[in-house]
Amino acid sequence: MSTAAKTPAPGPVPGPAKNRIGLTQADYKGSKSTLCPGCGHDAITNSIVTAAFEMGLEPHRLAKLSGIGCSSKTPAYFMSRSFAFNAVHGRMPSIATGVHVANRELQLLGISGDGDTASIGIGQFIHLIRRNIPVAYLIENNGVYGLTKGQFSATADLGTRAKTGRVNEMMPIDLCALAIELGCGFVARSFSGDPKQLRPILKAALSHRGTAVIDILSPCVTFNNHEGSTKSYDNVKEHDAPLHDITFVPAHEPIMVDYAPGESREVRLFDGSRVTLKKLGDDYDPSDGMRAMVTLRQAREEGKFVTGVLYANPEKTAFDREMGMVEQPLSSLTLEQVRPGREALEEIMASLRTGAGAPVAAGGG
Amino acid sequence: MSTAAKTPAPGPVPGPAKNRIGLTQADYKGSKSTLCPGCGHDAITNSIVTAAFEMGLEPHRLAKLSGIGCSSKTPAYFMSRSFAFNAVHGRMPSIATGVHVANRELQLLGISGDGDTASIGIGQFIHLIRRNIPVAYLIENNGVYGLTKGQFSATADLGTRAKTGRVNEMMPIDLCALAIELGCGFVARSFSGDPKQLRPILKAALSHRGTAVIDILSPCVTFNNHEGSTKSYDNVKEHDAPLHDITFVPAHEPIMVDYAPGESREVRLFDGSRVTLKKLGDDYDPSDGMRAMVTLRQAREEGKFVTGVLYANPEKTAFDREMGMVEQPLSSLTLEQVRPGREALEEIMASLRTGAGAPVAAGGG
Amino acid sequence: MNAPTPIRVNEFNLHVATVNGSGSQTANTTLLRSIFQMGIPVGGKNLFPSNIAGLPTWFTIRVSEKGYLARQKANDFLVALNPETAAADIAAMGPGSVIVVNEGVPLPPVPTDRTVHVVPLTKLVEPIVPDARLRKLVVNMVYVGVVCHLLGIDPEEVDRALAAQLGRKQKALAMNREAIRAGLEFGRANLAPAPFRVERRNLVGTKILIEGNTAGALGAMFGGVTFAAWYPITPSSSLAEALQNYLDRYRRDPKSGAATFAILQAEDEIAAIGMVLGASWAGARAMTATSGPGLSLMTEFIGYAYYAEIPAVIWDIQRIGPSTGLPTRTSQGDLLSVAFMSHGDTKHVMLFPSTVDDCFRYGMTAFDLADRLQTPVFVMSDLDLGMNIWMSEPFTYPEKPWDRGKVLSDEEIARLGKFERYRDSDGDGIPYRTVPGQKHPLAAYFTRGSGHDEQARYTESSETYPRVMDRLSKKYDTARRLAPAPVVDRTPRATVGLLSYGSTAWAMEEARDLLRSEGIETSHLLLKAFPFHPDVRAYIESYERVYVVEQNRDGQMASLLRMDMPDLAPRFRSILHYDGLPIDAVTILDGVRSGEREEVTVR
Amino acid sequence: MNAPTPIRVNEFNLHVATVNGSGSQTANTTLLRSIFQMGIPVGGKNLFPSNIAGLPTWFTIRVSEKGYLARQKANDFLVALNPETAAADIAAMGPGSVIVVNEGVPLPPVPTDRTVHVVPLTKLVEPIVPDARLRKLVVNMVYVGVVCHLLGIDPEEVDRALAAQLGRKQKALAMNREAIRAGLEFGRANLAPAPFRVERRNLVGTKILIEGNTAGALGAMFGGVTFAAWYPITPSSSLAEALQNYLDRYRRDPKSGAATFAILQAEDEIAAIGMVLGASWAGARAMTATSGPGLSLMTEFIGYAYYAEIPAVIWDIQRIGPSTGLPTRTSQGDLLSVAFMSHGDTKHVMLFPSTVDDCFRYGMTAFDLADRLQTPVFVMSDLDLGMNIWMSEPFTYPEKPWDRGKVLSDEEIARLGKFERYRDSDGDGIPYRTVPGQKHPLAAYFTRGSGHDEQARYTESSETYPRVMDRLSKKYDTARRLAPAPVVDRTPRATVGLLSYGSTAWAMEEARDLLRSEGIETSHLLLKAFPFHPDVRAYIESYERVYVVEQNRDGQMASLLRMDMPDLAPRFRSILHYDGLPIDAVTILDGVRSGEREEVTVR
Ligand SMILES: Cc1ncc(C[n+]2csc(CCOP(=O)(O)OP(=O)(O)O)c2C)c(N)n1
Ligand SMILES: Cc1ncc(C[n+]2csc(CCOP(=O)(O)OP(=O)(O)O)c2C)c(N)n1
Ligand code: SF4
Ligand code: SF4
Ligand SMILES: [Mg+2]
Ligand SMILES: [Mg+2]
Repeated sequence: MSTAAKTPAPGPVPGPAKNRIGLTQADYKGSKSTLCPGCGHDAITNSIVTAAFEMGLEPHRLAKLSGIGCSSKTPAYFMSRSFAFNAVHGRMPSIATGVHVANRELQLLGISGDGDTASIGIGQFIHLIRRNIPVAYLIENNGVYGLTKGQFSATADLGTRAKTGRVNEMMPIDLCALAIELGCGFVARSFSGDPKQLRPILKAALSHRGTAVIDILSPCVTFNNHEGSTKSYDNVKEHDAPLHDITFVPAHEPIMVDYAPGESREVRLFDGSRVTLKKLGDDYDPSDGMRAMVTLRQAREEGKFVTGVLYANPEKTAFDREMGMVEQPLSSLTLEQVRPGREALEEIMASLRTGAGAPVAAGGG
Repeated sequence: MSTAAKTPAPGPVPGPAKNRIGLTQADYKGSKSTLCPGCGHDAITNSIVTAAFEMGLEPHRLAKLSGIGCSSKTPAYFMSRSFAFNAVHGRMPSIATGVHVANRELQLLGISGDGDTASIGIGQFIHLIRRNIPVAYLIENNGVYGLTKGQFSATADLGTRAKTGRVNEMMPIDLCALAIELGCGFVARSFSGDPKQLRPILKAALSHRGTAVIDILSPCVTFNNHEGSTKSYDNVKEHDAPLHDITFVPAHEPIMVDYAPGESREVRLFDGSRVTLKKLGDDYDPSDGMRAMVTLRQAREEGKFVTGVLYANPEKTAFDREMGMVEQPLSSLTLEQVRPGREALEEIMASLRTGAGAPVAAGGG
Repeated sequence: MNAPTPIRVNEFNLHVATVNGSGSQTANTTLLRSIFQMGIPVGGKNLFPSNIAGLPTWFTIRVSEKGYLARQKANDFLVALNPETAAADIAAMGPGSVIVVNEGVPLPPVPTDRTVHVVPLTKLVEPIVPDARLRKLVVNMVYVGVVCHLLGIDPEEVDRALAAQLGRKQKALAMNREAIRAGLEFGRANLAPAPFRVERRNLVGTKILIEGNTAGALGAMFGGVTFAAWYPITPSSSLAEALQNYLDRYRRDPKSGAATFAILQAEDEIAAIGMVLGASWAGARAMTATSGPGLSLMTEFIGYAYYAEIPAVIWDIQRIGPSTGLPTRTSQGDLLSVAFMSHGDTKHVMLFPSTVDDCFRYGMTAFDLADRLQTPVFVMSDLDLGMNIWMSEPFTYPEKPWDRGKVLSDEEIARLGKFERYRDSDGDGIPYRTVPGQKHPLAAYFTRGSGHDEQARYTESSETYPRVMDRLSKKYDTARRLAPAPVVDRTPRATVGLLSYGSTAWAMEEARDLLRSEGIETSHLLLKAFPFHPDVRAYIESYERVYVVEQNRDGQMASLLRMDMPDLAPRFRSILHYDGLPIDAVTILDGVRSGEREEVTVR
Repeated sequence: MNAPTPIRVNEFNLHVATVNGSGSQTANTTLLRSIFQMGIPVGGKNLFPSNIAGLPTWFTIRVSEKGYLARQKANDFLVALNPETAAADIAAMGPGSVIVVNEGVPLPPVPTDRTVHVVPLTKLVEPIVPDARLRKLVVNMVYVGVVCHLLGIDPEEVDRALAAQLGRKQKALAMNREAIRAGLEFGRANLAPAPFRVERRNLVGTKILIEGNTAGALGAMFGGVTFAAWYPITPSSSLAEALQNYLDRYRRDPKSGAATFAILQAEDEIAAIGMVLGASWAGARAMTATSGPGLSLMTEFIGYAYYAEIPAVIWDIQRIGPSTGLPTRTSQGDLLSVAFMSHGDTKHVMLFPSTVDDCFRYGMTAFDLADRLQTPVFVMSDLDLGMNIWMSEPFTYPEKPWDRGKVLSDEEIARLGKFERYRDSDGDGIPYRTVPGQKHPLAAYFTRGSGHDEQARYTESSETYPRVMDRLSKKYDTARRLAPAPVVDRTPRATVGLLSYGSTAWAMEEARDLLRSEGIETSHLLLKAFPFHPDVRAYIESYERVYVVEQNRDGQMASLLRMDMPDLAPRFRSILHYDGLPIDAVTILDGVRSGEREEVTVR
């Protein structure tokens, strides 16, 4: 697997292009998305499809994992030939841990949202990173709870206003800085509308033998776009009134950008607000964790989002090596391999008869 | 309250010394400890008693909060005149949040352990800091689950060996670095056996109007002291055998140190292992978060524990101000203050009759 | 045009099929309210998917001058705007029904005894709305006009209803008015009125239209809530959000304008209930609102609150589980898990509102009970009651002050000379508590989830532990008398007893009339609380067969009744409905019918 | 010396009162095992506090050639080492009892019909152990010597038992031997033998001594566990730790020495169960072990596993709740919360081991059932069974292979040409599953806790949802027949039926003999699983009164029985014990006696 990323995508050939394992891009698609037209999450889904196709991933060797939210629904919208586990809210990391231990040959792609990860799920997120479970962990970050209609998540920017009119009073959690502080071996940030940047990052993450975190800014069409917002979507503004119906979700084109490494680019979100993306230059050295932390803090002070691979340490020992497990997936072990023989039971019974095996101590709370 | 820290402790007077509110040190004591003789946690308890006495805290204005563990039991061993809430495992921060909002005049002292905070409780810990709830949050950090007999916690050092013989394979979580990254307004680290350093830190923390985190290295007599440990307690070593009885807990003197700012001091723990404490110098400027992060990372690389106040930002807006609550504690509001009048109900009924109050939208997951 | 059917007045269902995100709420509310304003009882049910935009959604208005507001299986009037579901939607319409379809929506073959009107809604809106994107929204107003004509709704009322909603938004008002007029005129010019219509009545008076969640929020406000912590989850979010809106407006200090409350959006439900317990322990009136998954996460803390005896109000707006289940479908499926929530011997108090008025009153009652009993009190609402629009008499202002329960002041402690947190001094199993911050040296106590004695001291004693547990049981028995009594409606000649609770009451009322018309006389007990009030037993004793009607698979209330009255256990029969849609009268009718038939054959 | 009492042989209780952390385990185990080695049935119960050192602890050895191993209220022989509890410990001793106290322990006035031996234990150990700190530990061996003399335990056996434990640790062995000898000699020189003694028998044969948790771990190992995730909590930790130790030793690949398993200490119980579900879904045999608070935290995921149909084995080593409760006391109090754990309509499978042999066998059975039924299976053990030392026949090697349940291979899918994850193809309600990693294009499916159809596709359909839920109910009925059948012991002349489960079985056996000696003949049903096997109903039908004996306050099993058999509900009577100590025979005897007396008076 870990070499897959290096295989170049095949050039155009007659008929639908096929990748190294003879599949077409269509083979990596899923069922029709039920997200709002223009949702950043759908753009990410497309990048995943392309990246997986270009890498020539074997669908049956990949498992899609997610929590709960609009973002967490997206695994249904790509790679329908792969197994998927849509868990409960915020607990996908523990599922990923179990799946990996049971079958270390499976490649894990985790999809989460900012609410799913930074609010309810921050604890499991941290322990996933600490264990360095090999999973490409995507956060489709829109700063709100989309599926429950736009409340703030723990990554909402200070001072933004929700559709309800409420203003967020708290500092956002920077999931990348957090991951780096926790020693995560691969940490990147990107933007849903920048497939050129996102695709290679996805490939690198999928090839990393440890937890790889990608925090992806992914605008929410619906809940950053409302009357009363200080900076409402202009051409809607004139007709503010009809939008009075809060159940109305106007159609939008996804926001796309295309800019070079080292450059900055201001992006206008659906509600007219602006974020400045700053792409790390080719000169940036992602092997220095301290440097990465400094870069993030500085950008934060400048009010910018740095995008790109912030930190990468491929050397980190993979979790399965730590566990000293057999090469073969535990899930495929036969009864003979896992049931000790009669002599083992006899040996144990003998020790229990004589007391040679000291009993476990009592105590605790 | 917030000026209390500045009041100097009264000099010796005839009879048991009294503090500014006329209480003796005994008035700040609790019931007899049931911890193991020599446990670091008891030393911390003593520092709390002295600090509270010297500050002249009013017992009824302070609430003791804790989770579950040997550490979390200690609120029973000091200030028995104060209310206490010994919560469930790892969830004390949410209790603290509720208590503060209900009565903003209460001073909150939270006692937790490394398992209670870094393992099961890391999520609530993070969100407590993010909300900046005013609580002096102490982690009595011994790297193990004492009460359940010595399993590793998420702050256990890489490579240490447990009484069971198992070796820890994971990086410890640095709770101070984490707190600073999350923008905590007061972050300190100390050692249970260094009351000279710990007391002033406790006073400062209790006077901080926001979340104040103190990570206190607090050795566990019992579960870092066992046969088979590579570096077992010498004068026990000769008689290793009798210690075969794993239910035996030999008595120990608590480990105490006394050294000057700027210096380093090596401390021998119960199991003979050594940690090097490095006290921040008086020249250290705790107002610079970035500097603090760098200091921690460097010390980590040198294999040292920096102690002292790592970061302090008293300017951080307190949570209750954010909430725009009345000055008076919510808990003391009268029915008249909290039940709107008849006219209010009539106004609302009218709007519901005509539909002028738009209904809430349906949707979500 | 097919053979004219007899005209039905003020008794029919109007069903609008569309997709969510298309912004039909203003349109549907306008229709609902204009009929309401004509003095005719109405109810509105929104059947929506668990996503934000683009999936099928239905809004059903029940018009009933008899005042029936439960769901019915069959609809009489359909507005089919969603091409994807049109075929099924239309196929579901019965003889004599009227169907309005948007031009372009594919039409399946329709039997001639249904009337189909194809209306060029989109064409009609084009001249009115230049912006194509907005047409998608305003087009909804065109069908309002069409329906208004077909059902004979007074255009004046439609206009009033619209104005009330759009208020000062003149631009919007104008645009929407035009759209409605366009639909109205097209109807007048081309469409024959429907065989059922609305006619002005005087049956509404000062009544209001409101969702249960809004009512619950109002109740909490007048009950003096000071703290709420919540985590968003459908269908409970709208309760917390309504609470926030009303408190922002009506709960500010007259002088400073500062808030006399705090509402916190927690990071999850474990934190939400933790905050509630902390706040309640410290003296606040604290509550949370949640649904299935959130409830499950609160399990550990609920056990703590039971044992440490901390008041808490938890609104469970039930959706259908297990697990994530169908987040936007209704159910009464959480009873058994709530009744015994958390490990060890635990028993919890549940209230069952069946009307928006109950929601309002229990919004207060729940706090009084929680404070009085010092234990968590669960208000078991559901999606149908909580998120749909119900007609109700206006709520009446509470005459009683609140009950904060047994709280000892410093003065009282001084008088008594002692304070024992967990002592049963009154023989009702309920101890006294103090509030953190009290100055008296004896007031402080240590709260814990581990073993404790009457003085709240830690103990592992095998004498003390059962003594405390037995007192908790005694307290629970006290709850039977303190909690709301059931509403019993006995019919002299009744052969069978019926029993229901919560939102099922609406279909029950209708079903009993149907049964009567078939000559089956019934009595009914409407449960309001668990543990059961003594009256419940008395009722069961007087009927050989008691049909327990509920909206879950496992007959959860029937199980609770059997556990509580083993000697009467054989009498209970279950009538169950659990497809996620609100229960209807016919389901109950059929259940009782077949049940009684069996009885006959058995004998 | 007081009047000689008749000598009792091999039927008495030896009670050692000390403080924890003093290291008396080796001493007590030595005593227990030396008697065991003399061919006499023994059991050892450790009553310890919820802290690490310095609080009162008791170890009780029951010596019973009749083979009774349940707890008894009264003790015959006391070793009082703890000054703090000495007064109470001694006061609890009855006439004819023998009491050994360490010199210096304050002596209350003791009636003359108790024999008190004051022994200078500490003095005796001084010459043997120079290091003062270590004396505290070795002193325990002195009372071993004293007791050995008073009860007539064969010193050879004492030495063997000690050697077995200390193994190669020569220094230790020597020191401890000396200490024992010192005690023995002091006894011989100064103390008259006790009126009850041990005499060699041949009743032990190849039997073993083991804790239930160790037995459960062994069962899991031979059942082929491949993954376990856990979070430390008393009294379940020792199961996970024993599992780790045995797997480390016996589950390594012969060639590479690599582990054929993985055990993870999770960050909490939510993560532990999540890991178990992930691993199980991916094809591992996955389990966890926990107790009350941890169980409550697993609630949300358990509902998911029920609805998404994922196998999982959860050992609940019950301690007494609610909440933190008494972490080191036993209970059977989690039944109701487990049976309906998590919101919505859920029903779970529980197994009730009552012996260490059950623990061993259910360690395997639970996996087979979970895989077969594709649902969580709870093994409801408790602290008494799990952490105390029980005598048992050696465990027998499993003759049957494991049952991984309905898993479709790629070949089978190819043959069938289709795969539907949630289709009931066999009529037993159990669908087929595939395992992630399978290559066949049709093998993959989407697992979710939200509404799904037979093909595992998302749906909110009101037809599909109840269909899937009904299948789950059918599957649950299948479980009745697959789960272990109860053990029924019918007595021809029995007038009353008894029913128990779990560790209560031991006191029950003894109680039935007592009842018989009083002329009350009883039958007994030992429950092994929930949902109830058809045999249970048959048994209840044959007795007018069935006493359900359990260790909780609320009669939780009785409630489950009443819910399951409404028509028989009136027959159940509860006998309850819930003080945190293991139930004893007399409690049952009294319960039945008074129950039967009532019956008579009623008639
Ligand atoms: C335990 C639990 N609590 C609450 C919910 C309701 N809920 C569904 S999605 C969601 C938030 C999703 O936010 P995010 O992860 O940011 O995803 P997004 O929709 O923004 O992509 C919540 C709170 C739930 N499903 N489960
Ligand atoms: C939900 C839950 N899981 C597990 C436990 C068991 N438990 C009690 S204390 C403890 C760990 C305490 O470790 P720490 O916080 O470091 O405190 P220490 O004893 O080391 O001071 C655990 C796991 C519990 N009480 N509740
Ligand atoms: S609500 Fe926001 S996040 Fe959810 S689908 Fe719509 S645009 Fe995307
Ligand atoms: S076990 Fe360790 S942490 Fe617990 S009381 Fe003993 S020394 Fe302290
Ligand atoms: Mg989001
Ligand atoms: Mg610890």
